[in-house]
Amino acid sequence: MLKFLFTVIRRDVLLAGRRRGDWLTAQFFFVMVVSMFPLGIGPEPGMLRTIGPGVVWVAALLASLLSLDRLFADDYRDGTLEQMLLSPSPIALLTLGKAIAHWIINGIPLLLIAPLLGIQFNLPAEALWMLVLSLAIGTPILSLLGSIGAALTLGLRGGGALVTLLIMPLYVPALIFGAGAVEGVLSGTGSEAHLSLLGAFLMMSLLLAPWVSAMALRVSVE
Amino acid sequence: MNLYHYASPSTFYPLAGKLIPWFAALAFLLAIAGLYISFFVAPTDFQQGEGYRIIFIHVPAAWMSMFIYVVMAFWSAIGLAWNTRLSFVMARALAPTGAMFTFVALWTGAFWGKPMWGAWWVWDARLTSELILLFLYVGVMALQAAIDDPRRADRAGALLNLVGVINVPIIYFSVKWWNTLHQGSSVSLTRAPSMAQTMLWGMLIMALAAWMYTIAVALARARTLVLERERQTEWVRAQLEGQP
Amino acid sequence: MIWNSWQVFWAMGGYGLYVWGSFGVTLLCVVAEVGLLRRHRLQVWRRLKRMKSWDIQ
Amino acid sequence: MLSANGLACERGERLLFRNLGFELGRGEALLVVGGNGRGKTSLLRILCGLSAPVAGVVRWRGDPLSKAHEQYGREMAYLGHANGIKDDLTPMENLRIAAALNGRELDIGTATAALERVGLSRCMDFPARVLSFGQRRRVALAGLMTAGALLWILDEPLTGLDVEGVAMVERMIRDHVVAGGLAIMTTHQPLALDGLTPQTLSVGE
Repeated sequence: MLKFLFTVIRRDVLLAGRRRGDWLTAQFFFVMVVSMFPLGIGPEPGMLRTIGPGVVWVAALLASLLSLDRLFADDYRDGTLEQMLLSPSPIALLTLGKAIAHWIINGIPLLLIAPLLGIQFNLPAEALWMLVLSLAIGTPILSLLGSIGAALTLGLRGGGALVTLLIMPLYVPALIFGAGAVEGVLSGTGSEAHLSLLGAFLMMSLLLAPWVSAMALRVSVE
Repeated sequence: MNLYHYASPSTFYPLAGKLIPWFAALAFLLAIAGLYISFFVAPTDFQQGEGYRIIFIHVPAAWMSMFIYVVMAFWSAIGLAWNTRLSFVMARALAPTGAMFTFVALWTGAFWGKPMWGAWWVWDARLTSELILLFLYVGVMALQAAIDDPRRADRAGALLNLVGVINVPIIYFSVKWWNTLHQGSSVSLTRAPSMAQTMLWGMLIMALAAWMYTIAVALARARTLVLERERQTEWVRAQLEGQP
Repeated sequence: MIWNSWQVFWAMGGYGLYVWGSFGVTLLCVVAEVGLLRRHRLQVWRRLKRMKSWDIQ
Repeated sequence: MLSANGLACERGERLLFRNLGFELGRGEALLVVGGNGRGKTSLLRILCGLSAPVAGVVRWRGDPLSKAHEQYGREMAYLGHANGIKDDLTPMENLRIAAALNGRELDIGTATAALERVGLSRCMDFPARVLSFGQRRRVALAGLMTAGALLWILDEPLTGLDVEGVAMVERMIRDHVVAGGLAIMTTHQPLALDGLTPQTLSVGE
């Protein structure tokens, strides 16, 4: 059981390592989107500090969506997805492994880049820590919920845009609690409540999303 | 198996055809009664003047937008559990009407907000949730439109619908939470200062009219869908002899 | 009767634009939905009839 | 061992076939025949459990496929139109990862032997991207051999192979069936199984 899960994760990480170009695209997308905001809004430090957490979080949503539509699509095209579906292990384990791998490949780099971007927005040190912490709890949610969208739109024309349309509304709670936690630090109102709600949402996604996306995969591959 | 009898498309089609005029008539009569109450019975509000009469459509539309999403999820769950095609058809037939009511709720919310808050749009918890609900409707319809195979479209839409319905309360809660932190508006659209008995009645009757309308329209849409999907069967070919 | 004349009724105590804007658009939506539904049904009906006359399943 | 009963399949409102059934035991092969678009591939996908039939049931060792996912996954190997080969991995990595996903350890020696048997001893360490279509098909066939499955379901196993490759596949299938395995396949090319006559199943009218 666990062995299968680890094999799926190792395989996807290995494949991402072989295709570093695709991987870098998503990371630079994140950096660039965030850097566009000061250019559009103006360099006033107080204003930047207010919008900073929200901007970084929204950019994280977009960056994870950018790489999501290929979560199953590549394996679907070359037939390896079929082979994995036919393996003796439960399909929910496959989708869970895929989502975890997506988080390792695309989520963890975001955590490392985010503080640098936070500095651009004049965030104080405690807020930077909170930003990383909230992203650490929040980005797995993005990968998990996103796997549902990726499975539903498998093999469809315009899959990428469609995934965004389907999944973005579901990201709303993660965005509110995640960006809210950082803002709680900035305004001094505390952020424990935000973090625990974000954690609860993560637990729920972890329990439900792999099952749903397994069902979605079955429907799409049929 | 009585239930399965009604779940068969060839039984459903003529039955729905007979029911639609009745529901449409009921919707019409109830709407007339509701409009009469909203304009001629309900008194002028001492705080908001005549502008508050918008709530006679705004509130029923907002109710409907949420109810319809839940009803869609109900049909989706039944379809996935028992593999009944008609349930998927019903879920699909409800979606555009639900989106329409969501749009109406947003539009009337804006038209109510302008004179009351001085802005067409405020990020009030209810309006924001309603907006996200509209996104959810659009998502389901876009997904179903993008898939050519009806079997896959039905199932994929149903799954998304169920995920959405689990998420709606969480989204609503999170938006409300966000709203209270950011000092939302003090006036709420649905908690009018004096919820008089007549106003409640007016809204209930309008909501009932909207229900009847929804049933009539959804049945009509489902009929067309059934016709398209069952086009190779004998009974559809026999139907085509008559008038549309 | 709370309205003295039609004029007063349409004015809605200064909120005419908002009240009628809301009710009008709602009516428009309902009419549009019913209209589109009917048109779609007729289109499907004609297409199926044509297909049947060609005897294509 | 494998039995199908009253299978029906629909593609986009069109009925492809219905009331299809057969019974396959150890040491037997089944050749599915029928023209283009008659649902051969759809039938094979139903048989391996990728898609559900509109009606009917497929049983493996007496259990419906929906209940036998785990066991069936271990004992059945499927080769579809797509090879199931990752272009960014070498043939060796492909074989070993595929085995690991199936819950088996595949040591380098066995994998090398299999790749040598399909004639790929010289390109074991190149990424599959640089291989030709036929060579990639051979990698998939090596995977089939190392899967140790009892039932083979092969969709057009001969496409893209040269004369020598075709002979190799024919030998593989024959050996597998003679050794007590089961095989179900479709093909547009004549298939000479050397003394073994498969049952045939015709799909579509």
